[in-house]
Amino acid sequence: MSIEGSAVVDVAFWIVAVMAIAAALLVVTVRDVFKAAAFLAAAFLATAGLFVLLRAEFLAVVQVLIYVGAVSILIIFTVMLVRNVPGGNRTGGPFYVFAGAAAAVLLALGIVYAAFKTDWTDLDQAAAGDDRVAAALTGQYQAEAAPGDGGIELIGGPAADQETARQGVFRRTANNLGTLFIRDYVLAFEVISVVLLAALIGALALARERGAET
Amino acid sequence: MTLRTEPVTINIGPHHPSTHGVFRLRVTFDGEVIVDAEPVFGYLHRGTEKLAEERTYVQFVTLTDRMDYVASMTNNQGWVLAVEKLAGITPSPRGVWLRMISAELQRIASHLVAIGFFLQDLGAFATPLMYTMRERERILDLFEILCGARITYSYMRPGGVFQDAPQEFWPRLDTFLKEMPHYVDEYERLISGNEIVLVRTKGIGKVPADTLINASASGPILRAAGVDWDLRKKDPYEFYDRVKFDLPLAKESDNFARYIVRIQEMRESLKIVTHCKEQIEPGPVRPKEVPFLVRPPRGDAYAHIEAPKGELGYYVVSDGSIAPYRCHVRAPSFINLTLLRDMLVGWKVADMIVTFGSIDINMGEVDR
Amino acid sequence: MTTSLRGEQVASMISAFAHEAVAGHNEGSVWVGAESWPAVARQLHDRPETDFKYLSSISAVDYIDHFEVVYHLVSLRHNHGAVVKIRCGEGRSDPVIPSCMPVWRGAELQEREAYDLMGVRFEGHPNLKRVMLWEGFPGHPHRKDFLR
Amino acid sequence: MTDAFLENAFFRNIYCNLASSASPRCAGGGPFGDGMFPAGMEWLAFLITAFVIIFLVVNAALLAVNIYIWGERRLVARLQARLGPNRWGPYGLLTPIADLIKILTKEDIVPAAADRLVFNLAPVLIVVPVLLVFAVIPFASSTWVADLNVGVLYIIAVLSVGSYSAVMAGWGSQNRYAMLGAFRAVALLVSYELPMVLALIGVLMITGSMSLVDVVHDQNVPFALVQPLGFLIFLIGSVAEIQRPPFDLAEAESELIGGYHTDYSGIKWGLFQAGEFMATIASAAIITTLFLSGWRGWGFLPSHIWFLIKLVAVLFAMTWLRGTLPRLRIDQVTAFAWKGLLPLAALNLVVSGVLSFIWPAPGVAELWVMAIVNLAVAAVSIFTLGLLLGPRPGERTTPAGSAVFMPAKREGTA
Repeated sequence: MSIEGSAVVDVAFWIVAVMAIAAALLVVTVRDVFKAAAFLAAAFLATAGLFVLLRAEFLAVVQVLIYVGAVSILIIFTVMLVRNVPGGNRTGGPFYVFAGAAAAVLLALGIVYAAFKTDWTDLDQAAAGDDRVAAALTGQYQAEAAPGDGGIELIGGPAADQETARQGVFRRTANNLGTLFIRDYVLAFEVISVVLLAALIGALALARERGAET
Repeated sequence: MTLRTEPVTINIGPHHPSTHGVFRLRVTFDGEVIVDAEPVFGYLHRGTEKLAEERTYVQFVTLTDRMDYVASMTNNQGWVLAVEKLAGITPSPRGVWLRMISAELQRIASHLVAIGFFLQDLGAFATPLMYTMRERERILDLFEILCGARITYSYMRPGGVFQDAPQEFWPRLDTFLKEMPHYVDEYERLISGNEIVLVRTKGIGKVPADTLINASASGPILRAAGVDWDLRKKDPYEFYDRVKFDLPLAKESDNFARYIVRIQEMRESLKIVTHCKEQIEPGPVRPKEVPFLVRPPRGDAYAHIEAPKGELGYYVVSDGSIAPYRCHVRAPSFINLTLLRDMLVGWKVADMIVTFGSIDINMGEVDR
Repeated sequence: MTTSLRGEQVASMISAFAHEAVAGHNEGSVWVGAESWPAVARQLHDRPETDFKYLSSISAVDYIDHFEVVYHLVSLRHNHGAVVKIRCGEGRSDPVIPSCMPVWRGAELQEREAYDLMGVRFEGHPNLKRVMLWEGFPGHPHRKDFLR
Repeated sequence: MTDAFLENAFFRNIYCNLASSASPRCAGGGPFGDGMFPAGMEWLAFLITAFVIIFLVVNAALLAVNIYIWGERRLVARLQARLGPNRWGPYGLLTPIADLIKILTKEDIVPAAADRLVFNLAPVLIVVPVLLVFAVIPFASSTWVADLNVGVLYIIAVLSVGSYSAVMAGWGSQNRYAMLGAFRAVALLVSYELPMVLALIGVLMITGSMSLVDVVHDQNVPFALVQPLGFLIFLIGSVAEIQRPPFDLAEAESELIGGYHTDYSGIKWGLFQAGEFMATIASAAIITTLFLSGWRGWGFLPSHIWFLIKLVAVLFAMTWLRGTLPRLRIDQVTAFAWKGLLPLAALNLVVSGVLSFIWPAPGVAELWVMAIVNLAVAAVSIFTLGLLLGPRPGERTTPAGSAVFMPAKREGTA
């Protein structure tokens, strides 16, 4: 049997999941803004752990790199620049509580809807080692990648070695993602980069002190 | 819209690695930029001037050692010159030559310390400091041969010095004079062309020359601004009119100029020592007729010398007894700090340390 | 060689501003009254024939019945020097003398030192605080009557 | 997953001793005998093997830190014309142990104003990411802990977490020196991460894989030659990211006393020191693997030794930098990253892209051609950039007022 199906993964999942939820709860309950930001980073890290358990190493690493290594650090940096933080700065009244709660409920509803809408069967079966699904997955990816251009080459043919094929799909998440970004969703990708560029210029304009030459 | 950060006040010192002793600087930062700086002194105040009033003129020599403790010889020299001026003592020539030799060696040693710690303040991981300390050790060895002490020499007396240089001193001095220029070249190779040193020091800590004059700055700081003022040339005491040397000047008045002036002054000091060694004549090192208990007539006198850090002056008032009635020390380190705030405001934390190091102060002298 | 101006020379130069100026006997020293000191300082600094741009040293002396502040001035251009002595009034209760900081900034720390250790008050000094000792230290230790 | 691990000799040797010999993956058992566990207990074998390997790597890293501290102290002492530690053990080799005992027995001081949780967590956090880096380094031809398919990205991600320690130490101490140090640490990290990542993309373009095992395998010509610009940028970037001179601004002892670890004492301070030295070793290992062809060498020495030789060479270079160069100022450091390294990295990216477009799967000869082209590009671009960004005199941020400055009256006592 393989290690994926064993109790080790289950135990790891529960540890990571509990950590993620606990950290997320602490983010909103802890009074100290600095600690809240630190717990946010911890929540991001735990999410990265979940990605690892899902065999999405690329996503996990990117999660750490961007959310933990860059976004949270900048949040903490900003928190440190603003003085008198340890005293805490409580919510600004009932309006914010209600607005926040409403937003949270809406978000939760959306996630639950998406979870129920998604067809999880093929992923479940693939994880359980169902050869048929694995073959289907393999075929699907091969169909997406035009063969012969060096973009995606799976190890083995569609039906040659299902185990290797399934692993191949997971081993090459980066390549698959890259193909999807550059080929199928290139428009969205470029639009997002334009948005990011605009944000960057906006940030520069904000940060530039008026009248200062430097 | 402007983003404002709140200014923060930090105490640099008295226990800070780069304050060269127990100096304290209350600095207000806006981020990393200095908005305000105020020096606070007195952590090493021992009342030296008051102690002088209870000691004989010779006894006080030992206390002058403790003022600028990296340049004790020049402290001695200033004091004995003041006493000689006050009491009308003519020193014996050999004693004067020996005083000049030791004072110039002391200048080299002091500049070595200044450069070493200046680079240490720049963040060089002790390497230049170790190099300069290596040569300073040799000077201290020479002084040890001369008077038996390595830091607090008390070598000089009104009228000369207290003992002649032993025979083994001269060959050791010759070797030192022969090798030292190469070591100075080595510092220059290591430091002067270093790109990081250049970007960290050039143009930083600039003060115009007339401001420096108005603020009574003296020594290498003044000469780094292009002011041609060295008491050895302008008001020659001892036999400085009989030796040939140049006056290194720079005109940028920044931290690098102060460093380079010190480097060049070390070379000039070596020249002076060589000249002294050539001209020294045999004879007593101290006139026999000068009594041990000097009893100057009533009156006052002010003697100033070019100490390594600037103009070191002693104002002595005598009431005709064996102890000075009043002794005031014009300490170069102390007065050079007048302009510290001007040099610092607008620069960054790192520049502050470097500028402070470039002034080359000694807390023993500042606080006295 | 820095030549000392003779006391009479200095006295005659500044006689227009300080009629009470008295030449001393050594090192070209001259006594000036405390009241005329700011004008004298300005003149000594500005006039081309004196040109005392450099204030070398300020020393305060306790002469039991009065305090005296001694200024050593140097002209870098002419390479001559002068000594100006100022008596801070009679008695020892509250010696006051006008600050010369507007003329020479180099006086800033030296005046503070004289104030701290000798108790001479320099009127017009913008930041006359103790410099060596802490605020609240009783007395001025360089005075002759300071008891240990 | 298990299969991937079994390519690793390190793992296989331990695993196959434990797992059942009936297991198809370890036919014939391990080198020291048959499996200990019955069939179906492979997961336990896996766990035990994993823990054994983690234990070994962590302790090897700690031992390496001790040896490296000794080596650096001796080497710096030689650079500074002195002897260095030579009292404890042969050539002073036991000095780090003596230091450790001293540190362990020191009083553990927590400042009264400190945030205790953050303050105590910070020294732990500096060690963890650095240890994680060793997980993907191939130490020899078939010795590694994990062959991660996103290894290069993983290294960057894990190293970026390291700055949390500085930030938390600075914040937790509630000390202004520490806070300034933390600010500088973050500024440095944010500035240098980008050029470092861009520099690595050149390597990835040639290998086509982010796995470090593959990177070494494809490195028929050391990438330091094929990617000279990338190598230089990555070397400078790693020196900056681990905050060694001339980029040791975050703990600049002549300015900030100790920077973010000013308030630490005892073993917590020791952990910071160990973490920094370990980070140096980790960076040297990364550079060795990515740019100096890792464990590869000529046949007369085993691959472990080749890896070690290259590692020590990189460490020597880093120590040499430390012994020679003064520190830069914070604005100069960040300006160097943004104005100097980032354009160079972008240029390197373009040139490497064009070259990999011409030769998608380069052989040895093609790698040499690439090396020549890239060396020329590097020389020209560095020279041009040097002309553009040459040393300039410093600039004051705000005017300091009139020439004759009268200090304002201030409140408070001296």
